[in-house]
Amino acid sequence: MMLPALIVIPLLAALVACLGGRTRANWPRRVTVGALLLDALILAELTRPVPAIGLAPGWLAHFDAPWIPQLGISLRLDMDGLSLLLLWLTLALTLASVAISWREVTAHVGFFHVCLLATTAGIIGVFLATDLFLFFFFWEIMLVPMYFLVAIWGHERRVHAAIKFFLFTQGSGLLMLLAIFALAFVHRQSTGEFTFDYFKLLHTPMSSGTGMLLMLGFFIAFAVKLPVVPFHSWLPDTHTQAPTAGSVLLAGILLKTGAYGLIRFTIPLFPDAAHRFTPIALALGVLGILYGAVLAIGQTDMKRLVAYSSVSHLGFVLLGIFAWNTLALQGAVIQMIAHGISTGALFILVGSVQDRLHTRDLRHLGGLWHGAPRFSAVFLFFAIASLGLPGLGNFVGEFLTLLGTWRVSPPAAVLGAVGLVMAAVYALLLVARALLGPANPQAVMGELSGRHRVTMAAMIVAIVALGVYPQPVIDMASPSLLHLGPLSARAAPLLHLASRQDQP
Amino acid sequence: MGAVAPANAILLAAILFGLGLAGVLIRRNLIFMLMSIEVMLNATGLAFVAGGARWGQADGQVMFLLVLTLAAAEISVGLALILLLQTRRPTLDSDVGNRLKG
Amino acid sequence: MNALFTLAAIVAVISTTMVVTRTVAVHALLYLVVSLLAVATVFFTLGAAFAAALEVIIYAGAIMILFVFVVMMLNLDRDDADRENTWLTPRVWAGPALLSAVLAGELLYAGIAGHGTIVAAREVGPVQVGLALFGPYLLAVELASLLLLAGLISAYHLGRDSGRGG
Amino acid sequence: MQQLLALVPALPLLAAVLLMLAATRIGTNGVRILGVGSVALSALLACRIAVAQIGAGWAVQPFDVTLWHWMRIGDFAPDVTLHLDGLSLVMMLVITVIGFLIHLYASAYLDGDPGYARFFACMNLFVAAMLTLVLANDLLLLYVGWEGVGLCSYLLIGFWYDDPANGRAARKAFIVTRVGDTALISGLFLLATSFGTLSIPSLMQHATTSWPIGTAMPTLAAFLLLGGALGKSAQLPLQTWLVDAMAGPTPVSALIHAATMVTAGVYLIARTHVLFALAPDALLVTGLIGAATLLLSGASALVQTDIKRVLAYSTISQIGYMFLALGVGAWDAAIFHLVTHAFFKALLFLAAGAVILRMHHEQDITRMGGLRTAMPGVFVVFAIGSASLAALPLVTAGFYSKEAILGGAWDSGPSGRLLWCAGVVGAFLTALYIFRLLFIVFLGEQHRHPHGVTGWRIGVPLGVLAILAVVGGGLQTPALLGGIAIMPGILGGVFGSASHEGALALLPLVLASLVPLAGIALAWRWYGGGLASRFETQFTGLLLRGWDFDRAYDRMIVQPLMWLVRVNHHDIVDSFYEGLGKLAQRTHAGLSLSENGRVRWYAGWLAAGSVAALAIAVLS
Repeated sequence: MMLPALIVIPLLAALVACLGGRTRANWPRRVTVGALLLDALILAELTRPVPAIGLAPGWLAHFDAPWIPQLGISLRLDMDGLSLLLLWLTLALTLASVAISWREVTAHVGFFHVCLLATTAGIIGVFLATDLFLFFFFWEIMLVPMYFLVAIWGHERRVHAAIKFFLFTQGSGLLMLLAIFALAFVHRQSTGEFTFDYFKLLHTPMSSGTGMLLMLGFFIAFAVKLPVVPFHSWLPDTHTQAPTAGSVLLAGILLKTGAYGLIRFTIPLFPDAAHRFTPIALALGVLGILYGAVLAIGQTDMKRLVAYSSVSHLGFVLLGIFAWNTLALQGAVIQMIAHGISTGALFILVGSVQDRLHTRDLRHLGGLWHGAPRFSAVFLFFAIASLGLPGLGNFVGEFLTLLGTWRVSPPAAVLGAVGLVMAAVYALLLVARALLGPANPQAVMGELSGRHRVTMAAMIVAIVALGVYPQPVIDMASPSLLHLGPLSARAAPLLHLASRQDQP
Repeated sequence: MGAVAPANAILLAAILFGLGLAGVLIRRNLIFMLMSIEVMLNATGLAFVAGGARWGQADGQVMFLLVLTLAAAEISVGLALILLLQTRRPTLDSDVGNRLKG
Repeated sequence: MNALFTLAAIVAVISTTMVVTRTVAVHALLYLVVSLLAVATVFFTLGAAFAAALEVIIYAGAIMILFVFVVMMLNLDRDDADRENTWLTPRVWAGPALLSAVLAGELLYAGIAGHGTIVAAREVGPVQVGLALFGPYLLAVELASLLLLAGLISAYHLGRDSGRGG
Repeated sequence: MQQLLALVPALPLLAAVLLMLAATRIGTNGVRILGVGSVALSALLACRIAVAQIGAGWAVQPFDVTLWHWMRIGDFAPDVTLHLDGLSLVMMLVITVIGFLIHLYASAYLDGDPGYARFFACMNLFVAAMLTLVLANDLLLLYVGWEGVGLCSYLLIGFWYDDPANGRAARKAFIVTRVGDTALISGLFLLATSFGTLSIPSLMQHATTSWPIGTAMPTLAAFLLLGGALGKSAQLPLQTWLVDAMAGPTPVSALIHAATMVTAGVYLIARTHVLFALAPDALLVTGLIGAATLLLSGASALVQTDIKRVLAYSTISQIGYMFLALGVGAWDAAIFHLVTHAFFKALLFLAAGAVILRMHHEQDITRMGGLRTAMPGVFVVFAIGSASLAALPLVTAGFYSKEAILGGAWDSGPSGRLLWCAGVVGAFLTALYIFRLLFIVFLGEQHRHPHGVTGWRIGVPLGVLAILAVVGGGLQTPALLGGIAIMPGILGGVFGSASHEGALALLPLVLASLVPLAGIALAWRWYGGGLASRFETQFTGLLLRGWDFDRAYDRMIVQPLMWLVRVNHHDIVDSFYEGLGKLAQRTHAGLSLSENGRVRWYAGWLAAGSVAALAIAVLS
């Protein structure tokens, strides 16, 4: 019963926040924090070393209830280590979003927190659902409140951005819906049972052409979310226009649902098709890394720059997922978490610049260090984390990913490493243009407020911990990734051949 | 006395219809447009009557009667509208009344 | 009979052309009455005496009277006629006229090519029409009466507004 | 005692963190004590460990300290393990001791700077990162230190952030070295994929057992590691960042050039010398690059007018010596030269800093001159440093280390003889440019009067370093001159017992010792009277700009990239999607034109539609 509670609590809290938010501005905030903490408590209870009895190895919790039995649709939720990690990330970043919006959001406070909680609930659902229909349901649920977050509390071109976001994700989601239905029908043709149950749909026999088409349906949906070049173009606009909390949620968690989907659904459901797709996926990953970096170098809008850097970083995740070995997959998972923290933090910092100086334009900024050395030091820290300095979380992710990728395709790994050089260029340019230089009378900002400071400190600790001792994360994720073990073993002979040819 | 071929009446109807349509399209004054519509309706009625005459059935004239009713109703509302428009706006130019523009 | 038909048809076409091209509303209206009377004659030659009578009474009589009233109430004068002239340049009417001509041509073509043998018209008397009206078409008649009622009410409503001057 | 090894890098790291967090609360004195004290403690600890580990015949007892398991993914299990052997011991001592002297000096040099605490935080972090680099048992941990060093150099070069030029220099340093790092990390991928581990000892063992000499794999791996080393050690073709790095405060330059950072590349190759020994091609290239760098930057140093730029080119040139030594397999000579270079280069930089400080931050040597009388102490130590750099025979440390390198080159076959020639020419250039600098700055007419006096916190490090620059040669002397073998003893455990000294022929030794004298003599002839621009040819501009590498890179790499960035500023892919949107809008606009509210048009369209429909019905 704990799994549905994780989803229901934020929704109930949203209701409460909405009802009581008219009169007292702090009421929705407190309710939101309370609900998130309650969720965290439940999650802490679920984070135990011994899995519950009666579950398949690797799975930590399970819930099942009929929904539309005639169509084989049920309310099925399952949690494994990967979901658990991402749920922790979700709760932490949502909490951070609430904390940093405490002062920044003053309009429609109640509805803001309703949207925040509803998005969170949708995301939690996405990470837990193991019925494909239910998964799609949550997948769509998280979009709508996110749309409102951008469209109501965003910046100058918020409506344009929100619509773009919605169209991209909705359009790709429909592709996935088609693929889900097609998969269910294919499954019925071969077994006679009409079901959306993830575990039953695994190992559905199908022709290679069908498999490729369905795989692409899923892949594109997740690729848009991840985002993979050339489906990335909603992201810079949306990130730039979203309010700080929205950017944090988007960058920190929403993008991860794409990666999660690839790991959880695309590859296990269509291993052969996905495997045949590997060269293209690797190329897309590398393209994303380099293209995102090139674009990030050229930006003068801080938020846009960070957004393009996300495109670059998530290219590593795609590489890791399609490298077909545990190292790279672990790297991808760590990169997901580290990126969530570091980019989330950068968005928070940029957001506070925007909030105080009312500009994100690097051409008007500079010399912030003079007025706000602590703020600048923190900014510098996360910029450096983002360029992948060893000892911090992002490096572990990138290193493992590229190491795993090297086994499949050394050129892809080398090009990915070139992306690291470009990451240095854009991160340092960001630092130089925003923080360094002579004192700028138009850009004097005070230090961070108390809530910001605590949030930042927690994020710094998290990213350092991830960098120097990632083992807990690795241990937690490894059973989920071992699910893919047999696949990579199956893939191994082929890949071995490929890598033989590739290696000099 | 040679009987008239209804086919010829149909041809006449076609010509009258065309003329009426030309009137609707060419004229900008609402009064003239209404008149042209009358011509078109009349042409339609003629076609019905000719058809009825061809088969010796009453249905053609029944239809004409209905068309007539329609024309009467339409014209009464249309003229009332014209009067209303005239008092609101001192022109009967149909091109000016394009508030419904999308 | 054929000669009468031909004559009536020619009158109808000419007067209708005049309706479309006149600049003074009353002139056009008179031509329209002529056209309607010509069509009534055509009805007669087709053996539809009842329709011919209705055409004269209701169309040429009642409806045209409505028009006359309205045109009088509109106070159209010389200026309006001049304006009509300025609106009737070849540039304006060439296109629509061509379009209408094409449509009429198509209809004519369909009318000529459509049938094989030419059959004479057969007379249909008022009795037949009356039986049909209150037999199989009873519902249609009732609907038509409702339509007229609706027209009456709306015309009254609109006219009342216009009477107050909007 | 062995467990305390972790404290050596941990102390500066801890101090750096404390300085960052509590800078405002502890005051200048607190910062000074914390910043300098941590490195001092670290140095003491390093000495204590050295004493404990060095046994008979100067042999070092190697040991490992595993702090924690970094990660375990299947077979891939890098640990955070510190490894102490002769090589890392020498490096650790150099870093901590020289580092401490530089810190002490900096505490005076930076007095009154608003970023005092930030400066010491970065300096301490720098030392900590470098210590991590040299003590790492695992290439991955080494990479942590490697990049950490790069980061600190970035922070320190751009320390005076008010001037955007400093920021540019700092960025350049970081990015250029990162280009090399890409090669290094690719090498790491290659090694880890081949052997499933990155632990250096087991890597070396695997490599010797499974890779035959001269085959593709070890060569490729060695070249990739070499790429990383070239970047960090500012060798051709990645040397351009180091000269610009002079934008940082002088103690930073001293730290980068003497104790940390640029020596990292030399250390890396020495550390993985087993792998390089398997790849003769890579070794040859290493030597050639070293020789080329040595000559090219030595020539550039001849014409520079900025005191720090002369020294910067000199560093590049001297690191070239070390690469040359590595290229001929004279590992211990390279490390020996690294040590003596650390002594005299730190001395030169700090002395130059003292001059700069007292000349109101004036760095142009054409505006100096005749400082001998005003600053006799600094003159003496500068002269000692210059002599040591120029390898004045018998009395300086530089002489012995340079002889070790040239001797090693002489002994290693025909290609070695070629490199030997380059080394001798380089020695001549070295003597010429450094004494040119000395004569111009300290002799001749006095243009400006220096102000103030040189305090003890500046004087003591200079004195200590001057002594070291003289007696440092006593660590290893040729057989002809006593055959002291402290360095070979310490390093023997790592490199095996090298025995160059017995084979060293007298002729090259004498020849090589006379060359610096010739250089000094020429410098005296040209510049003995003080400022005189004798060495002016049409090449001067080219030399001044460091052979135009910067311009070439700008044309070939930076500008194309920036062009791409500019062209693609608005994301071509996005313009496709925006184009779709525009198309929809246009279509909408077009269609709404038809919706114009004019009833005649509607009727017209209706008629047109009827015409079309009828045409289909009738004509078909």
